Amino acid sequence: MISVAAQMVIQGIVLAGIFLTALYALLQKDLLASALMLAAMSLLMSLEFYLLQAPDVAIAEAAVGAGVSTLVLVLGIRKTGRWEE
Amino acid sequence: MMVYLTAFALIMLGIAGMLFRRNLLKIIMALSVADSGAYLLLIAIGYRSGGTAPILTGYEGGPMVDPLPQALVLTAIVIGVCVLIMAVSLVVNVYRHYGTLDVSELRRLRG
Amino acid sequence: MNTIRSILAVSALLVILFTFILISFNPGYGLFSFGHPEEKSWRIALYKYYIENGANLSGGANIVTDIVFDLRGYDTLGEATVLFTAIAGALALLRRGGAK
Amino acid sequence: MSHLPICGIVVYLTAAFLTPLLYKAHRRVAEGVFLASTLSNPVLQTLLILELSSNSWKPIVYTLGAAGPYEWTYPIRIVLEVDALSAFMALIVTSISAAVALFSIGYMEEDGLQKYYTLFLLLDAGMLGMVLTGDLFNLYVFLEITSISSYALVAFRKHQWEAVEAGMKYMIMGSLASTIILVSIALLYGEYGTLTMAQLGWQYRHHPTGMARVALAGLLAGFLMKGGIVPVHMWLADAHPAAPSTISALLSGLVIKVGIYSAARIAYSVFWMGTDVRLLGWLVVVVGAASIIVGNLLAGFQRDIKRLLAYSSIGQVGYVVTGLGIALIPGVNPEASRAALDGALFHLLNHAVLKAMLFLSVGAIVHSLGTRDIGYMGGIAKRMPLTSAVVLLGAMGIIGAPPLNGFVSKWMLYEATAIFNPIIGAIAVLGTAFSTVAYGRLFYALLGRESRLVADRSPRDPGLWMSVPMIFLAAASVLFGILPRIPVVGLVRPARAALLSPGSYTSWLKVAGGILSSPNLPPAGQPISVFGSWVPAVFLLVFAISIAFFLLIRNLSASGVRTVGEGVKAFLSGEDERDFEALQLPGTSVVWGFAEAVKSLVNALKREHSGDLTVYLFWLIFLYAVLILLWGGA
Repeated sequence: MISVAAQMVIQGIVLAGIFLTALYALLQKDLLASALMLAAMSLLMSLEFYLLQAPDVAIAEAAVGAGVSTLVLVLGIRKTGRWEE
Repeated sequence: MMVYLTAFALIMLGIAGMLFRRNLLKIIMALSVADSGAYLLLIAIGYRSGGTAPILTGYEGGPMVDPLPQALVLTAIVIGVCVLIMAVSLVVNVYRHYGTLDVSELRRLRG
Repeated sequence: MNTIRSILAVSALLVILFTFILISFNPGYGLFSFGHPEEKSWRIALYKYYIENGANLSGGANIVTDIVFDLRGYDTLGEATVLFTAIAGALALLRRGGAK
Repeated sequence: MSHLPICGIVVYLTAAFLTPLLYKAHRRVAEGVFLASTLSNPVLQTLLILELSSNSWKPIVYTLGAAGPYEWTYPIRIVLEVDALSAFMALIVTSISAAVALFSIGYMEEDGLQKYYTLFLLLDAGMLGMVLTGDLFNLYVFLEITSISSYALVAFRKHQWEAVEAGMKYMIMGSLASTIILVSIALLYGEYGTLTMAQLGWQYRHHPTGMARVALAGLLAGFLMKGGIVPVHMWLADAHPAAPSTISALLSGLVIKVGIYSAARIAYSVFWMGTDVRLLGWLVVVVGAASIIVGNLLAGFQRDIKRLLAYSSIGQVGYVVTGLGIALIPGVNPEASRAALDGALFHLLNHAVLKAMLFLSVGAIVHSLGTRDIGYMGGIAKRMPLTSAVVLLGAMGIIGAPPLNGFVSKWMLYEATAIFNPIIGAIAVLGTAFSTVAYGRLFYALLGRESRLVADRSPRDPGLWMSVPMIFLAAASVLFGILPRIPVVGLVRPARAALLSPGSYTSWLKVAGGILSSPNLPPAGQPISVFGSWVPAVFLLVFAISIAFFLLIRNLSASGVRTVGEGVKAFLSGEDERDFEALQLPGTSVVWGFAEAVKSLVNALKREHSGDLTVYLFWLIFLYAVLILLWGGA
């Protein structure tokens, strides 16, 4: 079992990562890059869910958030345009 | 505390993104960021410090985290993806008609 | 959006964010403190019931699964219906042709 | 335990899953299943109402998957809770959608029909689930079923840019509202640890906290948006006209009502008894009054007939919300608050009937003419007498002309608002004046001289499939107007009593062994007569005489067409007309002065409806912040 302090630090890093990836995804002009950033955010989210003792949700988030969502978004981007004017 | 803050920050970031970005796909991404914030909030509400995952296999006593929000989030994640699928298929249609995804071009209906 | 509206929007967002921070930090405001093992006195500890009896009721070792598929199975049915709706809707929107 | 509460939802869902499969085999079979499910559902809901009333309107609690909600001292499974209000709403939802379903068999002759039937049934299932459920998260799930199917149905005619744009805006706004609702549900769960609405109401009554109030602000903002209330109504005027007419009838008749129902259920049954809600009640009254003004006023300045009806929906729902808000405020004359609630609920029923009828009959006209511009509909009354009669009957009902049902409910609301506050009363009457202007133009347009387009197309009344539901709805409207006691005593008063006594909603809970007593019950209330001096026979006589006068004037007046001029301009829409020559209308411009008088206000309002999605989103967030500030922070 990891100590409480170590867990706090890990959580802090993961949470900061979630926020920064989300911010980067929304500020990015390249839609494909922001879709991939969202996938990264979803993976970090699922790590955070795992840390918060929710393994089922972590699996679902990794599969659905990082997998299906990204797939749908990338398909949408392919049908439209990659760059935000 | 940090988890709550991050959850609220994600919700606000998502809403701000919906308000200030002009590309429709970006607005949809912002929506899914706000949704993720809501999921994180639910999971954080269910967390009990020192609690273990609500699985009885190999359980040796001690506190457990609240399983109900986890069940709710499992449902909500799927619903979020459904919204995303609908939104993207609408966006494809918008692009077909307008040739752009800029919301400021998308205002033929007014008044 | 024009400037005034942007300022209003930002201030509305700040109001909401401030309220959220208030409710997650100020104990007097009706706080649910993060990860606190003790419940607030008025909060129903429904989850304790699930932990104690969930496995007996539906026979699975994973309580989340018990809740999803048995105790709140109706929500899962609703979720499946939402998925079905979304797919039917997407198919309707992406179908080829269409009248006229 | 009777399984009646779940039956309706199961029937809709089964049919929704079956239709696409059967459609592949044979189209008529799928249509048969579609019709059987929609037509049988009103019967089921009537049985449910009978069961409720035989048990003196005690709420029926149905637990899914087990015999009782209790295995502990708290309900641990999802419950459906049916009280008089839920059953009332369920009957409205199923009956109106049965009529619309019958109509759509003849109306929808387009590609992708099996998806249309499926989405239609899913929309019905979602709405029925929303009104019957007693669990907050389950409400959210059903809300999403309703919303997603309605997004798809609004954009169903994807080859038209209009449908796609409206669907996109509706979808983004609706999804943001859903997210706000989800966050609020999470906050409520975090505060009270339960999701059963009755339990939440009990908890809030005994331990009101600030966080629950913040959650209420979010829930209200979200559901008011789904109900199309000013200032978050902008999507409605785009989305309702763009959908196929049958869907417009469902959206305007039912979907917004279900949003209002959810807001009312949460405000009354969960939160009302906890604290003083004076400020909240006033806020609801103010947004309701604003809706009355904005909706009815802008309806008078539309060329597009379906857009006119959509704006009018905003106005009429404003009446409902105003009535609901008045009853929320404590210390109002109890007679007035009961009358307000009676009027609001009865108007909800009447508006559902009238708007469904209007959208269906207007849909038949639009279908045969191929245009939605009022200016080209001149003289269609001669070609399509039945349809036009239904349109005009519906218009009179919405205006509140005496022998029809709209009059009765509006009369109650006038009484209640006037006793409550003269200014709100004046606004209620003013809204009727505005809607008279809007629908008066319809009268002139339909009964006027024949336009070139009508002469070219020579439209006909629709066939039997489409006529029967229109006649059925029209008959209901006349019946409720002449014999208002039947629906009011049978349905509306029990529903009002259920809303006004949240104790009865939570009375089935047992807390710590005993059945819990419901504290602070307001008096259940003797039925009061709120009809004033309403004698239908006299009004029928007056009505007959005025029709005779109208015919007399019409035959005696000079014939002739004034095509160009100021009169035609204001008469149509208040906007500059593009092609005068194509318009052929009798130049009796009744609303010219009015249009000039309110022009600046209308232009300011129209500028605000700029079509910019981010502005619409801004208003939603703004409403949320205002609700939090006024109510959550208190």
